Amino acid sequence: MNRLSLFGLLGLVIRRDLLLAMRRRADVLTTLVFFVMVVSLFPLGVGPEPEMLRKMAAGVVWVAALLASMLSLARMFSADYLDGTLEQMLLAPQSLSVLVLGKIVAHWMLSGLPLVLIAPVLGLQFGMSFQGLWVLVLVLLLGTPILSMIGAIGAALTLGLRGGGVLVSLLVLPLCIPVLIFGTGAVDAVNTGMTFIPHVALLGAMFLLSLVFAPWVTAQALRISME
Amino acid sequence: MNRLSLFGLLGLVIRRDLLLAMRRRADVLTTLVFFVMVVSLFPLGVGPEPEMLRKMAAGVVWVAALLASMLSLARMFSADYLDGTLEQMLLAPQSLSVLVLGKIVAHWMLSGLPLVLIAPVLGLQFGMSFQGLWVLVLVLLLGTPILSMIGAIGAALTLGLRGGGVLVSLLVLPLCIPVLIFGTGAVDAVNTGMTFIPHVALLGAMFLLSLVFAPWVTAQALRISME
Amino acid sequence: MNWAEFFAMKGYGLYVWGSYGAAFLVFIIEIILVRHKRKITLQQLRLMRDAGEGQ
Amino acid sequence: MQSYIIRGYFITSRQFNFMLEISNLACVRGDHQLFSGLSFSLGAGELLQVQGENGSGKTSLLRTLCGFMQPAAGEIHWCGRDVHELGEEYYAEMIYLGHLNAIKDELNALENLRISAGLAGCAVDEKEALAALRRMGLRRREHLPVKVLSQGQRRRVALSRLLVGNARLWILDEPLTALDVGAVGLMQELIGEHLSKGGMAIFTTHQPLQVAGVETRQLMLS
Amino acid sequence: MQSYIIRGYFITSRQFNFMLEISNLACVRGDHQLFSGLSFSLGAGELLQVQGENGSGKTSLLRTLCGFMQPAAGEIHWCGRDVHELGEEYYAEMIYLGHLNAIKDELNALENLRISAGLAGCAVDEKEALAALRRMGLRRREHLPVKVLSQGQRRRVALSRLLVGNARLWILDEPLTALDVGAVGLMQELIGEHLSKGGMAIFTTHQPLQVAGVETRQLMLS
Amino acid sequence: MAINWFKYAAPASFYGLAGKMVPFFAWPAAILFALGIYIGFFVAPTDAVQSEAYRIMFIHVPVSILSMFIYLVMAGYAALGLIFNTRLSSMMATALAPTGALFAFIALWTGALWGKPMWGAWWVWDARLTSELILLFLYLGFIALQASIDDPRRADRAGALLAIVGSVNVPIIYFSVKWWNTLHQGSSIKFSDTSMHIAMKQALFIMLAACWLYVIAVTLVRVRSIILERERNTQWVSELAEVREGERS
Ligand code: HEM
Ligand SMILES: Nc1ncnc2c1ncn2[C@@H]1O[C@H](COP(=O)(O)OP(=O)(O)OP(=O)(O)O)[C@@H](O)[C@H]1O
Ligand SMILES: Nc1ncnc2c1ncn2[C@@H]1O[C@H](COP(=O)(O)OP(=O)(O)OP(=O)(O)O)[C@@H](O)[C@H]1O
Ligand SMILES: [Mg+2]
Ligand SMILES: [Mg+2]
Repeated sequence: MNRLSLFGLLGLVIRRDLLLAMRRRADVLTTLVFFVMVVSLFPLGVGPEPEMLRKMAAGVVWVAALLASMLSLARMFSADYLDGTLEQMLLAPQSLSVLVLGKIVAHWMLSGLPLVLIAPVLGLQFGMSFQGLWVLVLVLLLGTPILSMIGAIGAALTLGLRGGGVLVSLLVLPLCIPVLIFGTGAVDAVNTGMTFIPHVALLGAMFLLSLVFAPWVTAQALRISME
Repeated sequence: MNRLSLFGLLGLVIRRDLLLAMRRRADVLTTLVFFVMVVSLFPLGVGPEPEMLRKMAAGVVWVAALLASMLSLARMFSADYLDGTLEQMLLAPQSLSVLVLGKIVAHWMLSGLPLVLIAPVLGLQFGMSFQGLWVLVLVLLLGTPILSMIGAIGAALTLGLRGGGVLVSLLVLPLCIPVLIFGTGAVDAVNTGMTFIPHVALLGAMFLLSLVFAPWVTAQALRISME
Repeated sequence: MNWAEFFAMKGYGLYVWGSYGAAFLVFIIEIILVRHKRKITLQQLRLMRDAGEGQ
Repeated sequence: MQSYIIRGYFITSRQFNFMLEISNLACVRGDHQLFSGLSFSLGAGELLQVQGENGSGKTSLLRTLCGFMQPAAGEIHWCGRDVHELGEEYYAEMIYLGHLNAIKDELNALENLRISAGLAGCAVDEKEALAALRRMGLRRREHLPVKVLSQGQRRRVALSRLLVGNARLWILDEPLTALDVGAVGLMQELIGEHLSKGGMAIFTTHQPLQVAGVETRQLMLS
Repeated sequence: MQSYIIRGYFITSRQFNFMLEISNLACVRGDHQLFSGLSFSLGAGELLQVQGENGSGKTSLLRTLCGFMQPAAGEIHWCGRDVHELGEEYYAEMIYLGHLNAIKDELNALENLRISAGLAGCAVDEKEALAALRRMGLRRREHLPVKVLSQGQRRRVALSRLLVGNARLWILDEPLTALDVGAVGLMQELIGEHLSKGGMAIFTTHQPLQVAGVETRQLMLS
Repeated sequence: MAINWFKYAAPASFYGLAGKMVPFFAWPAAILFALGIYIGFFVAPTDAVQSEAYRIMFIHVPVSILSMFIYLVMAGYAALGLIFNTRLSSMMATALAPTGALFAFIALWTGALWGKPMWGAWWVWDARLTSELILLFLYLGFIALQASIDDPRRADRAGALLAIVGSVNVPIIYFSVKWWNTLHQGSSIKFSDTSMHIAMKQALFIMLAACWLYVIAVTLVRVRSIILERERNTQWVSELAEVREGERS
C-alpha cells in the first residue's frame, strides 16, 4: 500500500472514467451519432448549392460539436453524485482539482476527441478545401477541451438540481460563444485567404486560461454543491 | 379509495411528471431560453448573411428540437428506474402502455410544446416569411411528438443497458431523420412556392403510426430492461 | 402642436410609443411585483408568528 | 445442493384456503443456481419469513413472485390460477416493497404517497393520506420535500403505502432497513393487523421481527 | 430542547490522548435545530455509538464531522488542530462510509475496491484487494459486476474498503444495513481489531452491535 | 470619517436603513423620468435623418448602458459575498439580477422597435445586438441557477461562482462578437451622433439618471423582502413593527 502521486491519481481517474464508459458504450455512440446527424441535416435544409455549403461548413461543425458536448455534460458528475462516489472523492486526501482535471480529460476523450476524428469526413461532405480541413481539425483540437472545461463548471454547479441537461446548457452555452466564434473565424480566414494565426493564438490563450482556472473553479463548485 | 379509470391514470401520470418538472417554476422558462440560445448559436457560427440564414432557419429550429428532446430523454425513465418507481409502475394493475403514453405526453409538453410556441419568434430572427412561419409551427406540432415517442423507445431500451444499448442509439437516432427531412422539407416547399401537403401528410402518417405502436413497444422494452 | 400629430410621430408612432409603452409597462409591473413580494413575505412571517404562538 | 427448512403451522381456520401456491420453483442467476424445487403455499392470515445469508436468493425469490424475473422452472399460482395469466388481476391484490423506496426526492411525503397510491390503482384523498403518514410517525414532516428527510423517515414514507392500499398479499423485502426501534414495533403491529384482516405477508429481514399472536413460518434458503 | 447522554469510560491506557475533540457543536437543517452545545472527545482505542430516533440528526452529525456540512456553531479538532485548517491531512487519516455504497454498478468488486482505494490515496495491488474481498465473504464474487450482487454483498464490497486503508478514524453510518448475521459478527471483529491497533470508530446503527472487550460509549441525540 | 460600514453590512441594520432610503431614490426617479420625457419629446428637435423615430434613443440608450453596468455591479456584490462571506452582499446580487434581466430585455425590445423603421428588419445579427442577447442569457442563467437551489447559502455561493466566471467572460464575449461581425461584413449600419443637439444630450443624461435611481429603489425594496425571508427565524425580525402589529391571519 503506497501513496499515489498526483500523476498517478490523474491517470487513475482517467482510466476509471474510460473504463466505465466502455462498459456502457451506448453513451459514446449517442454523442457521435448525434453529431453526424446534426451536421448532415443542414445540406438537406439549405439545399445542395456547393458554394453556400462550403461557407457554412465550419460553422455547422462547430455548432454541432458544441451541442454534442452539451449532451454528455449532464452526466459528467451526476452518476458519481447519485451513488456516493463523489462524496468519497471530496474526502480524498489529494487535490480535488487534479481529480476534476482527470474527469475533464476523460470527458473530452469520450465526447470531444471522436468529433475531432470524424470532422474531416464531414468537412469533405461539405466540399471543404484540404487546407480548410486541416485548420478545422486544429481548432477543434484546441477548442473542444475548452468546451469540456467550461462545461465542467456548469455541470458541477447544477449537480443534483432538477432541470438537469437544459439548465447546464443555459449556463454553459453563452460562455462557450467565444470558442465558437474564433473556431469558425480561423476556418473562414483560411477560406478567404487571410491568416488564421490570430484566431488560433486566441484559442490557445483561452485554452491555457481555462486549463489553469477551470479545474479549480469546478472543484469549488463541487464543494458548494455537496453541502 | 376507488379504482382509477384509464383516463384517470393517464391524467395522473401526466400531472405527476409535470409536477416534478414544475417544482421549480424556472424550469419552464429555462426550456424556452434554451431554444432561443441554441438557435442563436447558428448565426454566430455561419455568419450573419440574411439570405443564408433564411434558408437555414427550418433546419436550425429542427435541430434545436432534436437536441431538446435528446437532452431530456435520458432522464425520461432513468430517474424512475434508479429510485424504484419504475418497478412499482410495472406492478400497477393497469395497462403499462397507457402509463408510458402519459410519460411521453408529459415529455412532449415539457420539451416539444415550448419550442412550438417560441418557433415563430425564432423564425422572425431568421427573417422567415409569414407563410413559412405558419407551416413551421404546423410541422413542429406534428413532428415533435414523434421525436418524443421514438426517443422513449430508445430511452427504455438503454435503461440499465440490456438488449444492447449500442445498437439502440444507432437505431433510434436515424429513425428521427425522416422526421427532420419532412419537417424541413415542408418549409422549404413553401419558400420555393411548392405545395407542402405531401410532407405534412407523411408526417401525419408517421405520427399516427408511432402513436399506435410506440407506447406498446416502449412498455415491452421496459419489461425487458427491468428483468 | 396637434396631439394627434404628436402621437403619430410622423408615422413612427407605433415604434416610439411601442418602445416607451413597453419600457414603462415593464417598470410598473416590476414595481407591482416587488411590492407584492413584500406583502407576501410579511404575510408569511405573520403566519409563522401565529403558528409559533399556537404551540 | 440446496436445502429448505419450512417450519410453522397454519394457524388460521381457513387453512386449506391457500391463495398463493408455489410449486417446484427454481431460480438461476447467471451461471448460478440459487434454488430449485422450492414449494410452499400461503393462506389467509399467514406470515412467511424468507431467511438466508446474503446472496442466498431471498430478493430473487420475492422478485420472481412479483413477476419481475421469469422462474427457471416451476409455477406460481394465485387463487388457483397462474399469475402470468392473471397479470393485472394479480397485481391489483398484491403490494411489493423492495430495497428501493420508490419515492421522489422533489415531492413531499404527502404528494409521494398520493401519487404512488394512484399509480398502484387507487385514488387516496388528502385526509386519508395524512392519517397514514401520521400513523407512520411523520407528523410535521408531511410537507417537507422527501429529499431533506433522514434515511429512516424516507423508509417510513415508503412503508406508509401499505396503509392506504387494500392489497391482500404483502411482499416486503427488508422492510426494517433504517428503521429505529419504535418503527420496528410499529411495523410488527401493522403486519399483525393486516394478518388479522385475512391478509398474507411474505418478508425478509436480518433483524428479529415477531408479530404478536401469529406464528411466523420460516423458509430457509441456503 | 436537546439532551445528550454520554455514557462509558475510556478504557485504554492512552486516555488523555484525545485525537478527535468536538466542542459546542450545533447543527441546523432548514428551520430545524437538530442539536446544539454538543461536546465530546475520542481517544485512541475508543468506540462511540451515536444513538437516536429516525431523524434525530445522527447522519447530520457524522457528515458534519466529515466536513460535508458546515456546523452552525462549534468546532471540530483533530490532534489539537481545526479540521478545516488541516483539510487533506485530516482526510488522510479518516474514512467515511455513508448510506450510499459508493460503488459502480458496471465494475466488478475487485475493480471497485482497487479504484476506490486509489481515489482515497493508496494504491492497492490485486492480491491485497482479493484478500480483503475474501475476508468480507465475497469469494467467487470478485469478478461479477456489482450490479448483479445482492444488497448485502454490495454492502460488503463497500465495507471491504475498511480493510485496505490505514485510516485511524472510522466514521460508519449504519454499516450493518443489509448484512446477515454472519457479516454482523465479522464487522464486530473488524472494529475490535481496528481499536486494538489504536484506531477509533464512530458509528450509528439501530441494531445491536457489541465489540468484545471494548466498552462502547454512547451518545444519545433526541 | 468614522462611519461604521460593518454596522450596515449586517442585514438587520441594513433593513431599516434601506427602508428609509427607498423614497429618496424613488421620488427623484419619478421626477427625472417626467422631466426627461418632457425634454425628450417637447424640447429636443426632430432629427434630420431619422425624423421622430430617433426619440426612442432616450429610453434605449440609458437602459442599454445600465443593463451592462448592472451585471458588473451584481458580479461584484456576488464576489464580495463569496470571498468575505457577507450575507448582505449576496442578497444584493440576488436582488439586482431580475432588474438587470428586465433592462436587457427592454434594451432588446426598444432596439428591435428602432431597428424596424431604420434598418427594415426587427433583428440583424450585429455585434452589439448579439452581445446584448448573450448578456440577457447570462442574467437568465444566474436567475435560473439560484431559483433551482433550495438552500439559500448554497444558492448564493453557486450563483457567485457563476457570476464571476461570467464577468470574466463578458469582455471576451464582447470583443469576440465585435470581431466576428466585422470580419464577416463591413459595418453598413452606422448611427451618426456627432452633431447631437444640446437638448438631446440633456434628455439622455436625465433619463440615464432616472433609470439609475429607479434601479436602486427597486433593488432596495426587493432586498428588504429577501432579508426578511432569509432571517425569518431571528429575533429581530419577529420584533419588527410590521411583523408584530400586522393583522392576525
Ligand atoms: C435589438 C436591437 C438593439 C440592441 C440589442 C441594442 C443594444 C445597444 C447597447 C447594448 C447599447 C449600449 C452599448 C454601447 O454603448 O456600445 C446601445 C447603444 C446605442 N444604440 Fe442600440 N441596440 C439595438 C438597436 C439599435 C438601433 C436600431 C439603433 C439606431 C438606429 C441603436 C442606436 C443606439 C445608439 C445611438 C446607442 C448609444 C450610442 C453609443 O453608445 O454608441 N440601437 N444599443
Ligand atoms: N449474472 C450472475 N452471475 C452469477 N451470480 C449471480 C448473477 N446474478 C446474480 N447472481 C447471484 O445471485 C444472488 C442474488 O441474490 P439475492 O439478491 O436474491 O440475495 P438476497 O438473499 O436477497 O441477499 P441479501 O440478503 O444480501 O439481500 C447473489 O448471490 C448474486 O451474486
Ligand atoms: N430543510 C429542512 N427543513 C426541516 N427539517 C429538515 C430539513 N433538512 C433536514 N431536516 C430534518 O433534519 C433531520 C435530518 O436527520 P438525519 O438524516 O441526520 O437523521 P438520522 O438521525 O441519521 O436519522 P435516520 O436514523 O433515519 O438515519 C430529519 O429529521 C429531517 O427531517
Ligand atoms: Mg436482498
Ligand atoms: Mg441516518
